[in-house]
Amino acid sequence: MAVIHDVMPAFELFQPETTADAVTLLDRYSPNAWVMAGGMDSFDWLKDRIKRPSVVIDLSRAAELRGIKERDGGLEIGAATTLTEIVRHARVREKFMILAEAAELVASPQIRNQGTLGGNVSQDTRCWYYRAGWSCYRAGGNICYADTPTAINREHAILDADRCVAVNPSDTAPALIALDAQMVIQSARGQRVVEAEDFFIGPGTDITRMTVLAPDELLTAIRIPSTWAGAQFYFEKVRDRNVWDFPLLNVASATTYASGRIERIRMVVNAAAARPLRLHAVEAAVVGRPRSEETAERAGQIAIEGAQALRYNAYKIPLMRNLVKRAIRGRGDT
Amino acid sequence: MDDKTITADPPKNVSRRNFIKGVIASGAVVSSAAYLWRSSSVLGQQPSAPGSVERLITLMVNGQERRVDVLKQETLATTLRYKLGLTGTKLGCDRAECGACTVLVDDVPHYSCSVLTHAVRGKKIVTIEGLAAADGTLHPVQQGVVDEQGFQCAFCMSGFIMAAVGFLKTNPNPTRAQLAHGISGNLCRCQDYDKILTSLMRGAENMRKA
Amino acid sequence: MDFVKWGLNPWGESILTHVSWTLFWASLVAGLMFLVAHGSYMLLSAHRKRPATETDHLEKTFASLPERIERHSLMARAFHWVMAAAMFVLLFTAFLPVAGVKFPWVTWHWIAGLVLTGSIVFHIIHATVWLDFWSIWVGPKDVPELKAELMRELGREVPGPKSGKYPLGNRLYHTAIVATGLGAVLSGVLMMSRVRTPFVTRNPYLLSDSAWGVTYVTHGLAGVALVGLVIAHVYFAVRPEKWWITKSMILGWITRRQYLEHHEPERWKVANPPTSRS
Amino acid sequence: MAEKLVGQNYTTPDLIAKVTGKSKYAEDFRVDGMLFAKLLLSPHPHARVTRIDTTAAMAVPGVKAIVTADDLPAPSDAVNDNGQLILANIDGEVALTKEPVYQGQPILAVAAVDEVTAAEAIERIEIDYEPLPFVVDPLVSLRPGGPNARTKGNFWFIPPPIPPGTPPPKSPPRPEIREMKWTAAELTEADAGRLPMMEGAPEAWAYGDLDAGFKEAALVLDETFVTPDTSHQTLETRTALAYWQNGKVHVYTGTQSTAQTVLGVSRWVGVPPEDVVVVSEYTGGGFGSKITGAISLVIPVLLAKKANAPVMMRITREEEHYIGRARPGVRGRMKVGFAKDGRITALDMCSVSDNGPFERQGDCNNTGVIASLMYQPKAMRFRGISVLTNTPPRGPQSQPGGTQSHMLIEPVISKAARKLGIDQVAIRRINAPSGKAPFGPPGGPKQVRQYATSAFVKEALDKGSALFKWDERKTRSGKRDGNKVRGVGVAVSTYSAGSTGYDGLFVIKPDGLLYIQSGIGNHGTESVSDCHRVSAEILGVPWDKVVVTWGDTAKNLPWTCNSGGSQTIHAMTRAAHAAGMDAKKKLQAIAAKDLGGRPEDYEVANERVFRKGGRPGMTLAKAAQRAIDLGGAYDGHELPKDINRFTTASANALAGQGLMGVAKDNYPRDGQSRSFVAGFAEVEIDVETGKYYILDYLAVADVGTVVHPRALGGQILGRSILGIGHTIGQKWVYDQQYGVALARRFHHNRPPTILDVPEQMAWAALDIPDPETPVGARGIGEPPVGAGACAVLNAISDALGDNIYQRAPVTLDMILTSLEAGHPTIEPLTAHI
Repeated sequence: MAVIHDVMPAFELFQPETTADAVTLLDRYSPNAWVMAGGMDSFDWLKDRIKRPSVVIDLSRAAELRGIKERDGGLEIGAATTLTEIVRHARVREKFMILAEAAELVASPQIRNQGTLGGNVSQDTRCWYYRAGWSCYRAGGNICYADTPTAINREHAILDADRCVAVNPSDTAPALIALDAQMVIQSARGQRVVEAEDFFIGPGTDITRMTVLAPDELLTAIRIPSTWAGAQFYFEKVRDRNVWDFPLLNVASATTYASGRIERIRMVVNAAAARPLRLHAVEAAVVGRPRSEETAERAGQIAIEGAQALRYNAYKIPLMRNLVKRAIRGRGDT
Repeated sequence: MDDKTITADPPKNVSRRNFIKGVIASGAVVSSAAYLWRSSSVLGQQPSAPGSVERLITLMVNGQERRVDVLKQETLATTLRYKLGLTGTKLGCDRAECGACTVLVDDVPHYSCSVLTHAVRGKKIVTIEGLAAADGTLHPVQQGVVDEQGFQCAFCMSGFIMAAVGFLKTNPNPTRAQLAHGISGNLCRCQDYDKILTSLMRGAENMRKA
Repeated sequence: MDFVKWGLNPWGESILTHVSWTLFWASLVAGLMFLVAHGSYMLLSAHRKRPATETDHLEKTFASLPERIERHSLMARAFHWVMAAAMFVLLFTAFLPVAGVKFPWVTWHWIAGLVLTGSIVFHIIHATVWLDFWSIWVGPKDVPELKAELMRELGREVPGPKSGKYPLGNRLYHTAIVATGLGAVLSGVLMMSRVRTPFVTRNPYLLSDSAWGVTYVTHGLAGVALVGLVIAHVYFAVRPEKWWITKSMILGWITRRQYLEHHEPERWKVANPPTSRS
Repeated sequence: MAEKLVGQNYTTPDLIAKVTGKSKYAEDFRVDGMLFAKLLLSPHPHARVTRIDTTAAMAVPGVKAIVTADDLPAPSDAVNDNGQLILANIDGEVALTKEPVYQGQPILAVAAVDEVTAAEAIERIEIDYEPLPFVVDPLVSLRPGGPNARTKGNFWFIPPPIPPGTPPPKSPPRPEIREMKWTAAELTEADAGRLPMMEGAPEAWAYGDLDAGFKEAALVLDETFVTPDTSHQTLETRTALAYWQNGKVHVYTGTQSTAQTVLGVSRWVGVPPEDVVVVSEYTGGGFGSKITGAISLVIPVLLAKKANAPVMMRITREEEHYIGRARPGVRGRMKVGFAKDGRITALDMCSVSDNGPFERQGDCNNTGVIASLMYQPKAMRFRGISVLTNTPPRGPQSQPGGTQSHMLIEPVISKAARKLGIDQVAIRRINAPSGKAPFGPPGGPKQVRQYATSAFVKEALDKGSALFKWDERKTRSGKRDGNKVRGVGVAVSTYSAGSTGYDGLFVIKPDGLLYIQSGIGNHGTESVSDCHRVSAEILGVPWDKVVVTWGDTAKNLPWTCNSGGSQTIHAMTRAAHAAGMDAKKKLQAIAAKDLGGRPEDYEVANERVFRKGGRPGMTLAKAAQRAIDLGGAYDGHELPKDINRFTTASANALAGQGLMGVAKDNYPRDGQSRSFVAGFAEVEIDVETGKYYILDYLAVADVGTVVHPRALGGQILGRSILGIGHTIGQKWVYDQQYGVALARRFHHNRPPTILDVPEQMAWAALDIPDPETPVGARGIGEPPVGAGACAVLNAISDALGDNIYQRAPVTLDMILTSLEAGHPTIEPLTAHI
C-alpha cells in the first residue's frame, strides 16, 4: 500500500453538547473513536492519514467543558477552555500567573485561540521519527529510531528514557504540576481525579501513551487548589523560533519564602523526558535555604544528576542546569 | 482577477475570451460539485447517536447565510475555497504553521485549515472578501496596506490582514512590538516583515481615525 | 486471528514486529486447561500404582543400599532454583504489562535474562562435564517405556521398563524447556543491543529490519510457550504423587524405598556405597 | 530625465486586488469539470521500481487517469529563442520516474473527481521497489568506496568549451556523470575533521601568484565552514492547473518569468512554443525556485491529456519540501593570507557543494567567483566539486553561491580583524572593490578577467557605519551584562545585477492611454510595473493613464528576461527605455510631419508632443490616431528587425491600434552589472541558554538609481531576513540510515518568523546611478542575503569570540555547548544534522 500524507480520510463525526453525551459516545465507539478538542494535535495525525479513527468526537459544542470557575479558593478550568481564555482570565493572572505565562508561550496566537488546556496537556509527543508514521515502540513497534548511532535527536530526552527517547512538548503541563493541579477524568465507569503529577506517564510504564487516559476516558476539567495562589512563580521556555516552536526545555516553579528562606517549593521541567519531571530532589535540597546564587548553583547540579545525553542533545544538560538555577535566583538580567 | 488591465476592481468576464466553456467560474460551483458528493459515513447509515451531524448545513459567511453540503472531515478552508468560491483565503501549509488561511470566527482569528466546517455552524465567519464595504471602500487595515505598499508576493497577505483585524479588536492602539506579537502566527516567506508591520500599524492608525 | 504483528519501516516496507499478545492468553488458557483436565483425570481414573508388597520385596533384595540415595547434587539444585527464579521474573515482567499491570519492567527483564543466560551456560558445562549427560534426554529407546507408562496410566498391569534416573515425563519436559529456553535466550541476547545497558552501546541497526522481525517473533513465541510450560511444571511439582521428586530437588536425596518404587535399578544403577556421582 | 515617476513611491496596479482577495493565484482558478491530482512519492532515497499495479486504484469510483514515467516525452535537444542549443540531458531531472533518486520524488500521479478519491486511489496502488545504494552526505560519497547517488557516479563532468575558431562538432559533447573519490591522504585529513583541499576537483581555476601572496602575508588563517541546505519554501507551493484546448496546452501556475516560462513548458511537454499558453497573474513567491515555473507542471498537463479534462494539481507543503528546490549547502576550506593592514594577499579555497541528484548547480563555482569580486584577493586559487546526493533537487536560491561564499569567508575576515587588531569596517573597506573591479578567472578568447560596471562599496560602508553609529556601538560589544552579552557585526555582499538585450512593447491608443505589455513575472518584486514607469516617464504620461497588461502569454507580451539573478530592474528598464525612445522619435516625426519643422525641434511631455518653447503641438491621443493613419512603423505594421520573434508575434497582433513603441535594448554596456550591500547587525546573547536576539539591523545598498523606494526597501530587508534565516536556524535534517527527510515541516525547517527579527529594521540606498545603463538602475534581489546572514554571524563571534561555531545555522545548542567546552562542539562536517 502506497503511503500518502494528505487529505483526511472519511470518519463519522459527532458533536455532543454535554459531557454525558461525549462520554456515552466514547464508551460506545472506543477504541475506534478519536476525541478532538482544539484539534491542533489531531489534524496532523488525521491529515497525514496515520491515525485512522472511524469516529471523531468533536467537543467544540460541549459548553460544560469550557470556562473557568471558582472552586473552594482555587479554580476549576474546563478542559476545552482555550489557552487564550486562560491567558486573559483575570483570576488566573491574579492568583496563578504562571499558568497564564505558560499558556501565552504556546505556539502562535491562532493556535492559542483554538487550542485548549486539556488538549495541550494531553497532546502526543512531536518526535519526528514517531510522527512520520514509522513503527517505533511508541507506535507499537520494536525500535526507537531516535536512539540509534546515526539518529538525529537534538530535541529528545536526557532523562527517564526507556527504549523510547521522545519528550513531552507541553508548556502548560509543568505549570499545572507546579500548581499542584488535579485532573478530573470522566468515563462510563465513573469519575476519577488524578494528581497532575501522576497524569503523565513515561515509556517505562506505557510506551504507547503519554498520559493515564484510557481510550474510553475523557479529561473534563483541571482543578487548581488555592495552595499556591499568589506564590512566587518562575516560568521559562527555551525554543528556537519565538513563535510556533515546541520547547527545547521549559521550567516551572512555585515558591514561598519565610524570612528570606525558601519555605515551600515545587519545581518541574518539561521536554527533558517523556513526561514533565517534578524535581523532588531539588525541592528537598533547597527548602530552608536562602534565595542565593549558591542555593541556585546547588539546585542546578542536583537537577541534572543522572542525565544522559544522546548524540545531539548534550546541550540540554547545561540548559536544564541553568534554567533550574534561574528558577531559584531569577533570570539574572540587569 | 481575470482581466489584466490595471483597475481597482476589474470586470469578471474578460477571460471568457480565452476559453470556450466558461472556464473561470469564480464561484466554482460546477467544478466543486464533483469535489463533494461522496458519502463519508463509514458507519453506513447515519447513526442516531447524540451529537450526530447532518451534512447539509448553513454557514454565516461575510454577513450572508450560505447553505452548503459539507463532508464530515472537511475543513473550513476547503469549504470557503472550493464550495463558496472565496479563494482569497489561501492554503500555505494546511498544517496550522503559516497562517495564510486565517479567517475570523466570531471576531477571533483562526487557521481555517485546522477548523472543521461543522464546528463553525451558527458562528460569524469573516474572510478577506468580507472586509471592504459594499461600495468597495477598503477596510482601514486594507487601506493601510495600500498606503504603505505592504507585502510582496502577497500570498500571505489575506491571512496577515485577518489576523491584524482580529487582534486590533482586542487592542486597537498597539505598539509596534504588540502588533508584531498579534500577527506572529503568520508567516511571510518574502520576509517583508518590516514593511508589513509598518503597513498594518498604518492600518491600526486608520482604524482609530475612522 | 493474526499470530504476528506487522509494521512499516521508514521505506514503507512492512516488517514483522511482534507476536500477537493473544497468543499469551492462548498459552495461559491452554496451560490452565491441561491442569484442570489432568487434575480431574487423576481424581477420577484408577491408574495403577506399584503394590506395596512388590516394593517390600525389592527392599529386601536391595537392603544393602543406603537409606538415602542422592538424586541431585547441590550444584544441580542451585542451578535449578536460580533458573526458576529468573524464569519467574522474566515471565512476570514480560506479561504483567500485557495483562494490564503497568510498571517499568525492562530493566528487571534484561537483568533476569542475563541471570538465566548465565545459569544455562553454567548448566550446560556442568551437565556435560560432571553429570550423566544423556540421562536427561529422550530417544528411540524410550518408546517401550512410553508405551508402558501410558498403559499404567490407563490402569493396566504391564511388565516392562520403569523409568531410569529421570522419569520420562521429566525428560520430555526438559526437552521442551531446552527448545523454548534457548529460543528465548538467544533472541533475548540479541535484543540487548536495542535497550540501554552498561554493556553495549545501543545499536538497533545491528541486524536488518527483517532479521529483527524474526528475532522478536522468536522471543515472543518462546515467551508465550514458556507460560504454558511453566504452569504445567509447577502443577506437577505440587501434585502429591510427584511431591517426592520436588522434595528431592530441594533436599537432593530420595529414600531407598522411593528409589525402588519408581526407578529401574537396571537403568539407574546406584553404586554401593553411592558415590558423589549422582 | 525629469523624474516624475522613477524614484517615486506609488500604488502598484496589482495591490487593490491583493488586499481584497480578488487576486488569483494558480490554485484559485476553477474550470468546468476540473479533476484533482495526487502524487505517489518514492519512500526510498534511491531505488528501482520493479512493479506497479494500478488495477485496484483505477477501480475506485471517480478515478479518471493515472500517469507514470512512461507517459513523459523523451528528452530531446531544443533551440531557445536566442538561438542557443539546449542539450537534452538523459540523466537530468524528470517530472516522474521509475528510478527515484531521492525520497519524495514523484513516481506517478492519479487524477480523480476530488482529492479524497485521488488520495484513496494512491493508497490502493501496489508498487514494489528494489533499493539501490544511496548517500545523503556529499563527504560520505567522496570517501573511497563510499556510495554514489547515481548508478553512473557522483559528480558531473562538463566538457571544456570548444575553443573559438574551431568548427562546432556534429554532436556537441554532453555533460556526463562520473565518479570521484578522495585520495588516501585526503581521507586522513577528512577523518581529522578538516575538509581536504581536493587536488583533483573538477571545478578549478586560479589567478595571480598564490605562493607570493602567502609569503607577503602577516597572518594566514586556515578555516573550515559548513553552510546549511535551505528550502525556498515559497508560501505558494508549485501548484498547477492545466487543460488542452484546440491543440494548445493552457497552464496556470506560479512563475517568476511569465514570457520565458513558455519555453520551459514547450521543452518539458514537447510541444512548440506557439502551442503553449501560460497564465500566471500572481505568483506566491519564487526566490529562484520558479524562474520558469516548475517541471512538475508537466504532470497535470499529461493527466489532462489522458483524462481529456482540466486537472488541478495542488502541491502540499510536504511535497513542496521534496520538489520545491533548495539552496545547496557548501562545505568550504579557506586558507587566507592577510597583510598587516588587513588586505587579502592570497586566497586558497576549496568548496564541496551538495548538488542533489540532478543537473550541476552554479553555486559551487560561484563561491569562488563572488569571493574574488567582493574581497579582491591579489592572488587566488579555487577548487570545487558539486557532489551528487540522494536528496531533493537543488536550484538557484536568492544569491546562489554568493550567500554560501560570504558565509564561508566573512567569519574568517572577522577573525583576522580581531587577530590583527583592525576595525571590522576598516578591514572590509580596504578589501572592497571599486569602479571597474575585476572578478573571476581569466577567460574568453583573450584570456582576460571580467569586471564590474561600477562598484561603490566603500561609500556603502561609510554611509552604513554612520547611520548605524558603528563606532559608538562597537565600544559596548563583547561586554558582559549579567548573563547577557552584546555583539555587533558588519558584512559585505555582492551578486550579478542585470542582463541586456530584451524588448519593450507598448501602444499609445487614441483614447490617450498608454497600454504597456509586460512579460515580467508578478512574484512580489513589483518589477512587473516598476520597470515600465520608465516608458511613461519618457513620454510624460501620468501613471493613472497607464494600463499594464501582464500574466497571460496569450495577451501579446514582449520577449522578457528571466526574473532571476536580479536581472529584471536592469534589463527591463533598459528595454522600457529603448521602447520609450522609439515612441518618442515616432511622436516627434509625426509632429514634424503635421506641424512642420524638424523632429528634433519637438519635445514630449505632459501627454503632448510640442515644439520646444511650448508652442502648440498635439496630444498623444491625437498623435496615436495619426500613427494609425500613417501606418508603417508608426502603428506597428513595420517592426524593427532585431526584436525577438516572440515580440514580433505580439507586436503583429497589436499593430494598427495606435502608436507603437517597440524596440530591443541595444544600449552598450562596458562590464558586468554587479550590485553590493553592506549589512550591520547588533545581537544580544543569553550565555545561560545560548539564545540570542537580533536587536538591530541595517542594510545599505549600492544598486544604482532607485526606481521604486518602497519596493527596493522591501527587497533589501526581505532578502536580508532570508539570509538571516541561514544563520539563526533554517536547515535540513536527514536520517543517514534510511536517507529520508526528518525535517518536513515549517517547525522543523524553521523559516524566520516576525518575532525572530528586530521589530524595526533599517535600509538605505546610495542612489548613485550605474554609468553603464541609461536609467542607472541595477538589480537588488540577491546581495542582501549574504549581508544579512553574515552580519549576524559576525556579531555572534564579535560577542563570544572565535570558538563558537564552524557551521551555520548557529543555534542555541551550539552556543551553549561551545561555551561550556571552550571550543566548537557540534560535528564540523556532517551534512543535514
